[in-house]
Amino acid sequence: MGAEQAWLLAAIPAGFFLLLSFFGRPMPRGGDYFGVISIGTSFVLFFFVLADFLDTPGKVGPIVNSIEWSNIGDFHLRMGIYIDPITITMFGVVTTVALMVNIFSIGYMKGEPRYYWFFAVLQMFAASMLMLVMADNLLLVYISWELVGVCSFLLIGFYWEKRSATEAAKKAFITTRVGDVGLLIGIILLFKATGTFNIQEIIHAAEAGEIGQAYLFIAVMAIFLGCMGKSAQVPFHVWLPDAMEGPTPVSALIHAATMVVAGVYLTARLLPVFAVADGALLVVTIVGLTTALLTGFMALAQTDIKKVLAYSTVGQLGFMFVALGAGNPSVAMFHLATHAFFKALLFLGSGSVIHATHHNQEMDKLGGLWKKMPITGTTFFVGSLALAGVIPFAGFWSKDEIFVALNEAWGGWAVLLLGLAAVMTAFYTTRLFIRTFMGKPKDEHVYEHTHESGFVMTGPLIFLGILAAVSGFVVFHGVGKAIGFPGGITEFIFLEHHGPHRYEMDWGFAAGSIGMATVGIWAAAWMYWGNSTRRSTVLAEWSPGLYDMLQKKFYFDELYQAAIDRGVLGFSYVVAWFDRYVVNDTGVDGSAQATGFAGGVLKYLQTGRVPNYAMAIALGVAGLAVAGLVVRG
Amino acid sequence: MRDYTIFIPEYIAAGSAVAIIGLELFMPKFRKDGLAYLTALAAVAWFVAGLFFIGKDPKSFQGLIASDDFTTYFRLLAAGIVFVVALMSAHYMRDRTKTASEYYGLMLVGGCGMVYMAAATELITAYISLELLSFTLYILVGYLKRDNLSSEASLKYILLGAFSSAMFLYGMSLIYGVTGSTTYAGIAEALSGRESGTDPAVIVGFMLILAGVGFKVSAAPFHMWAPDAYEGAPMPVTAFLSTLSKAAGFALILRLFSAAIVVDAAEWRWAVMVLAALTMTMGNLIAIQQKNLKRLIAYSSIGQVGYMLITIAAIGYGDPQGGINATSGLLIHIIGYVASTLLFFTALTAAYNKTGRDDIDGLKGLAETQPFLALVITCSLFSFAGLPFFAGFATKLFMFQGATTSETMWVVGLAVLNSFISLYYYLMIIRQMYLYEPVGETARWKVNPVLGGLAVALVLAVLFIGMYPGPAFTVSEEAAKPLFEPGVATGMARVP
Amino acid sequence: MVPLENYLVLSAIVFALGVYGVLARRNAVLVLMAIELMLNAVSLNFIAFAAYLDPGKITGAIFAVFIITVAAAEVGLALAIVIRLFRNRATSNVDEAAILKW
Amino acid sequence: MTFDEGQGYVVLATMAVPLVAAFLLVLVPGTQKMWVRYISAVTGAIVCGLSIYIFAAYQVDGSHTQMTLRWVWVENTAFLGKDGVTLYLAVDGISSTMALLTGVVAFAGAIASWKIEYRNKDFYILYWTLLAGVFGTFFSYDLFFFFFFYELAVMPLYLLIGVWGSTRKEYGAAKLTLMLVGGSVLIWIGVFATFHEANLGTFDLPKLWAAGQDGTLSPTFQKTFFPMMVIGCGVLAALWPFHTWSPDGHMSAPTAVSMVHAGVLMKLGAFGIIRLGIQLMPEGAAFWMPGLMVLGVIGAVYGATAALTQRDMKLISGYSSVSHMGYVLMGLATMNQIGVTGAVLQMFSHGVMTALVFLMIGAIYDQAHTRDMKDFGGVTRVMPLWVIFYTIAGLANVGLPGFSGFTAEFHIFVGTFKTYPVFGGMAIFAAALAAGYMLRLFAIVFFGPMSPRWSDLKDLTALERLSGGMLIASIVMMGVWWAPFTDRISSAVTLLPGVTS
Repeated sequence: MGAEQAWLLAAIPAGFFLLLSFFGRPMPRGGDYFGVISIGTSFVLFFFVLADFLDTPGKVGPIVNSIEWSNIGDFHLRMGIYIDPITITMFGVVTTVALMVNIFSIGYMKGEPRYYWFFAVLQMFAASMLMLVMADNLLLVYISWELVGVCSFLLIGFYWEKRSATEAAKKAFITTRVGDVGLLIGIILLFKATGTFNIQEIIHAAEAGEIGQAYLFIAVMAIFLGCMGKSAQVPFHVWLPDAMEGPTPVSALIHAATMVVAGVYLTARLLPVFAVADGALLVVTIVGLTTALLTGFMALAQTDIKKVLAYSTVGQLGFMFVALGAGNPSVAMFHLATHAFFKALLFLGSGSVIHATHHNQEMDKLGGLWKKMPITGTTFFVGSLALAGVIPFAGFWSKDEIFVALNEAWGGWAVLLLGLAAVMTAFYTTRLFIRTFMGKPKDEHVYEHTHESGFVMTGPLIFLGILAAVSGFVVFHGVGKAIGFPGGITEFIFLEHHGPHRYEMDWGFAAGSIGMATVGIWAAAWMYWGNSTRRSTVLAEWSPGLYDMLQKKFYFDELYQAAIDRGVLGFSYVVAWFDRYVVNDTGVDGSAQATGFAGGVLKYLQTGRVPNYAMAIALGVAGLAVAGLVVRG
Repeated sequence: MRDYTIFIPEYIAAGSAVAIIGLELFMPKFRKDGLAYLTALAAVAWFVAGLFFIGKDPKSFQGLIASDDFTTYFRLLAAGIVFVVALMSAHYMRDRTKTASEYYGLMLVGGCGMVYMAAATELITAYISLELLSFTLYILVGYLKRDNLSSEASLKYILLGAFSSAMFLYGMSLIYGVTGSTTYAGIAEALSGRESGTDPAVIVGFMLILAGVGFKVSAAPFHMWAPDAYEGAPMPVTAFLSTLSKAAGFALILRLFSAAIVVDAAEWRWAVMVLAALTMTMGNLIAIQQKNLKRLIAYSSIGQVGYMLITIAAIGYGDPQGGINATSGLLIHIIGYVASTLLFFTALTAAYNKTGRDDIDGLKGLAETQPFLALVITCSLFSFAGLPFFAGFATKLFMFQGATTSETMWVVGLAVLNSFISLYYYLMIIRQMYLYEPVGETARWKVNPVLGGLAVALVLAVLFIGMYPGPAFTVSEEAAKPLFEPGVATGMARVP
Repeated sequence: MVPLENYLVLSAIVFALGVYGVLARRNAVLVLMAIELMLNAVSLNFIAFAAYLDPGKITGAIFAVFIITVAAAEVGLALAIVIRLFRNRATSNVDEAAILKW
Repeated sequence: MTFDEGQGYVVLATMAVPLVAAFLLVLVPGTQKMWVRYISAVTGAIVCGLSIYIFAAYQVDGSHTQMTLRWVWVENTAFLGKDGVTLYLAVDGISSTMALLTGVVAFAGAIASWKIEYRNKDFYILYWTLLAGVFGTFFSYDLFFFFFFYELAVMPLYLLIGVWGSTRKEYGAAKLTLMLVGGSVLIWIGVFATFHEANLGTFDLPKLWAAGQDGTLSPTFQKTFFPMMVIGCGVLAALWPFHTWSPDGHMSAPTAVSMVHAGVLMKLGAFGIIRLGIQLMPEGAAFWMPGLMVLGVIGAVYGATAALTQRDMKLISGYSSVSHMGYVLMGLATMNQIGVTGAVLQMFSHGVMTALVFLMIGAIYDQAHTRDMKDFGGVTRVMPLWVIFYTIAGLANVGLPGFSGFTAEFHIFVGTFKTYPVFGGMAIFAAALAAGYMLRLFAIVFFGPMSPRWSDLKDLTALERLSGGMLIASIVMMGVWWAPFTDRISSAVTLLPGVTS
């Protein structure tokens, strides 16, 4: 199979989605094996595509395949696929994580209602996500973008009997939708300027300077708005923690590894355009930095395992945007991939914990679980190290690269800020791990009933654990070469005019990175090791206000709620009132009533008395005659 | 030349009238509904006789009365109306009066009056035929002697009728004074021969004439007798009033205005337009507030008169071709309007014979107890409102189109707006029939077969005209043409 | 010879009086009388015009004859109706014959 | 008889079959309720089949108007010259699409009304009369018959809503009927004026269009009467601020009537704007289109905003119809190919998805006798299929890719951005609000804990599944593979005067 047929990667899960959603219910075990088969096929096909891609003459040249979709006059719309290293990377990430999550879910979701439906939507998601990353035009990107959003909506709201799940799903969809307004505007603005939706043509046009600076900036920022929404960047970050209401495998797949990185992907894809627009990259950097910092703070005070991970995800996405802001898509994609593996691992690990403890995800009730769940504990430990950025785990390499790129692009101040975020990452990761797996159990009852999960769940954990440990090494030229790439990741993914760039270890930055990780880990260990209640509440005691603010996540939710209630809904009430009472009752019914009223008044002219009638005749004649004499006389 | 043959159809009608009155005189026990059927038979004979005059060369009787397609049109119309109203009256009158022969006889005579109003080409003849029709109507309206409302209606009608015919006469006298002639041809010749400049006597004369004919067709502000007379009159007479009397009024107006005074159209066309606007607005606005069906239809028909008057104004504004356009529009609408009105009253009479109520609430739940009548009434109301499938749509559209000139455009717009207002009160009636449960007896009842058959025939007619207006329109055009061609109708070469 | 205008003015005055009578009188019979006045004014007009303007000098006179005839019939009919009303309601006041209104 | 003439009879049949059905039903005794249903179902199937044929057989590369049938009705009489009034039926790309819409919705509505027990004979008579009017309007190339059928489509609504409706039905029915007829008042006036001004003695639309384009209808005239035509038609298309019949009327109307009304009838208004506005008075259109654009945008934003806080499910759909028809008007007002094509796409899209929404609301209202969202919750437990259908309709409403709503809105947005970027942005914002009100409805009605009061609600019946399935098929077809639609529509749009590429 050639890479031109890569659309099969998306088509196969889509087909299985139809199969499962129509016929899944009566199938034995809800057809969960079809889920694995479906994604498994895509996973296998991915290697064919990869092989073919690497085999193509001229090596990393993009592969294009498109067909005409519709014609309106001279507006020709073509839909197709565009395969380049970024796409390949995303293929790898998506198919791998999706496969793991599918397998994991067989164990995790066992016995849930609507079991088949869960797998059906997973297939739908995989199909849309794969389509998103291979689309050659922004329209198809937008289509897939919305479809993954809907899958996310459906899966967050999977436990729809719970109000909170429903509300979270709604919030996720609407929040991203607000960003999508920008995305669609941006896409159409670019179309207006270039007359095409094709990404490559747009990039060429932008680089050729065919689009005015201000116009381009607005268009790019509009698109970036969509990316921010999808990737939960401040101030759109509020939906992602709430999205943890969904089943944990979903959090792993959609809200950590794949869908939320769509924003990063799209920005990376359009980075040449961003680069042309003055100031766009600075905005990207600032948004990324702000997000990384703020969510770092927010994660500090969370007690829900998944919420901590959610904030961490947002923060890591911020890291990726910082990388993009530095004009370096290869690093961003690198971090995207490593993050996908270790964060999926962490989520699945936490899923394993939650499953084992019968849906308990409060750190305050857990603790000491390593003994009970050795595999989960170990893999979680690996994942935590990767997230904290401990050498030589995957997260270290990618994060280190970001610092290097950032320094090159914007200088020291940015590095310092991001460093602070990195410290906090290490801190809350350690805190999470210690409070969940170490120390003494805080709730004996929960502890008693805990047991290690079956292989169907631990297997994916182990696989991802390995990836989390080693996937960082692809940064090295030799490693990349060994598995068939032209070289390390930065030699594989690059912007055309930047050219490939061979990785060199920068020991200064590496030392800094190690230091930051150490500081964070040490601080957390100091506070939480050994159930020391005195130390763990040190912040709360020192400044209750600050602690409260952290716990309330800087009041973003409250602010938004107020804005929606007072602003949008208030406006809606005003409009509805206006429509009822002004337009309808006064305007429409009013004119009807006025007509009726006129009739009611006029009818009293009809007094029933002959002299009055005669008077009317006489006056009529007189009036006509006088008017006639005046007009004509 | 005195060609008495041109009156043969009217001989039949009038002769039948005498015969019917005589029949009851000599056979007082004769079935009262039988009289109605005899009248209908006479009307058929009248109609058939009239058919022979279609397309014949126009003839004139001493320059007083013209027999041409225009006359024939109204001849057939009169026969048709008398036929339907006579059948409609059969049970109604049988149940309410001891003697009915005068009723039917007068109806035939009134029909003759209408024919002569259409045929008259001279003022005295026009006046006499107008009074011939009016007198029969005065009596018919008050025919239910012991009925308070009937006699009150009759009194009002005759007092105001006499008053307005005095106005009419005064106007005629002024025109006679200016032109020295009472024939339409003479008037037209004299008016066109005048030196330039406007004669106040002409203006005042025109306005008085307008008041006279306006009264006849119940144009505002000369309309006030109509609602009272309609409400007080026996139900079939209301039908007679709203169809035959209106059509007759327009017949007179058309011939008089297009043949005699069109040459001075600038003096009266604006006034007709104003009257049209006033009439339709008054009629429709007040109709909204009515509770009694007959009264409501009175106002509704006043509204219709408003629409029709626009065509008269359009004749004043147009060239001969424009006149033909407007007149054929008016004539086809008269067909549609007459058919719909007769349909409505046929159904209403049937309902009234059963329920004895003529207010809107009396129709409550009719769709349950008598779905056929409800359907028929709905058809007729939709036709009034000008909704498609029914005669009203096509005829009103053609009429307005014919009446559209640059000057009358605004009244046409107002008319369309008014016909929209009218839909509201038609819906009020439909609402009573379909949306509410019947009060009291809910069992289904049967419609008298004569009325039922009549209703079916009229529905078919209304549908036919509505869906395929071609034939009716051709007839109307043929009837309109004589008015605008030099010849008998005008008695002279047309003055540009 | 008396000028035409005199007849016309007289006729107009009589007509106006008639109109006034119709408007002001409440008794149906008196209203009828007023209408007769109006008709007489019209007849006067016709005859005057016929005498002064019409070369044939006859049409107006014929018209007047017809008016008189019709008026007679009209009054006869109207009186019958007034009597009818009087029988039903014991009044001939036109203001009281006002059940039909609005 | 050429092939095209033969196809003309297909067009005639599509319009006439509902009429024949209505006539047949008059003859069927009212007590034979099943016969009434069978006749209606068969009629629906035939009509649907014929309309699919019309859509499929339309030659994209062929001449502008196809399947022509001309019968002279009245000519050479008074003001009518040659071809004065002709029964001139034909289709172009736009009307073939609309015919498909009507056929599908008509069939869906006919079988959705299966459960009507109360005087179902009368119901179906009126229903088929209405549809004959709709088809006739879409096919008419003669101004007289255009208007004839236009009015015919409005006429039965009063009784359909008044007798078989719910919730303040008298008020809703009267308001809806009066407002719609009030709109047609303006069209009447426009018709008279046009006929008079063109002075051709014919109601033949192509000739009048030619007159409009070659200046026989003077620019002043066009500028004067264009607003009349557009507002007149616009009332039916829920043009702001003449839209208030939409929420109330839909709230009152029975299921099938809501389906047909929102699904098809509102499209007549927009179709009228194309036929009597853009094609008849291009100069007027060029002058007034910015105004229509403003009203369209207001409608789009306003409808969506007002829908955010409604509680009655039908009111939400009523207001969302206002919003979506606002998009249609915007698309028309862009006067460029993509925008106008998008407008017609949206007409189709809104038609099928709103019909589906109303079908679903009807399905639950018949059992629960309430439409207040706050009464519901967790309905998914008892009516999963219902929820899925509704969700699809809702997501199409929101403009989700893969469903027809996106295809249409996307084209409209692109078209709007070409000339009015700011308005385009506002429209996209309104589309985000759509997500707000739809998801609010989902969250409240479908999800959450279920009240035991609803534990015996039944899921969709087989007929409702069939009916909804057809609509969903149309929604998905347009959402995924829209070339058949855009090909047909744009082949006609290209030839509209004043439309830029």
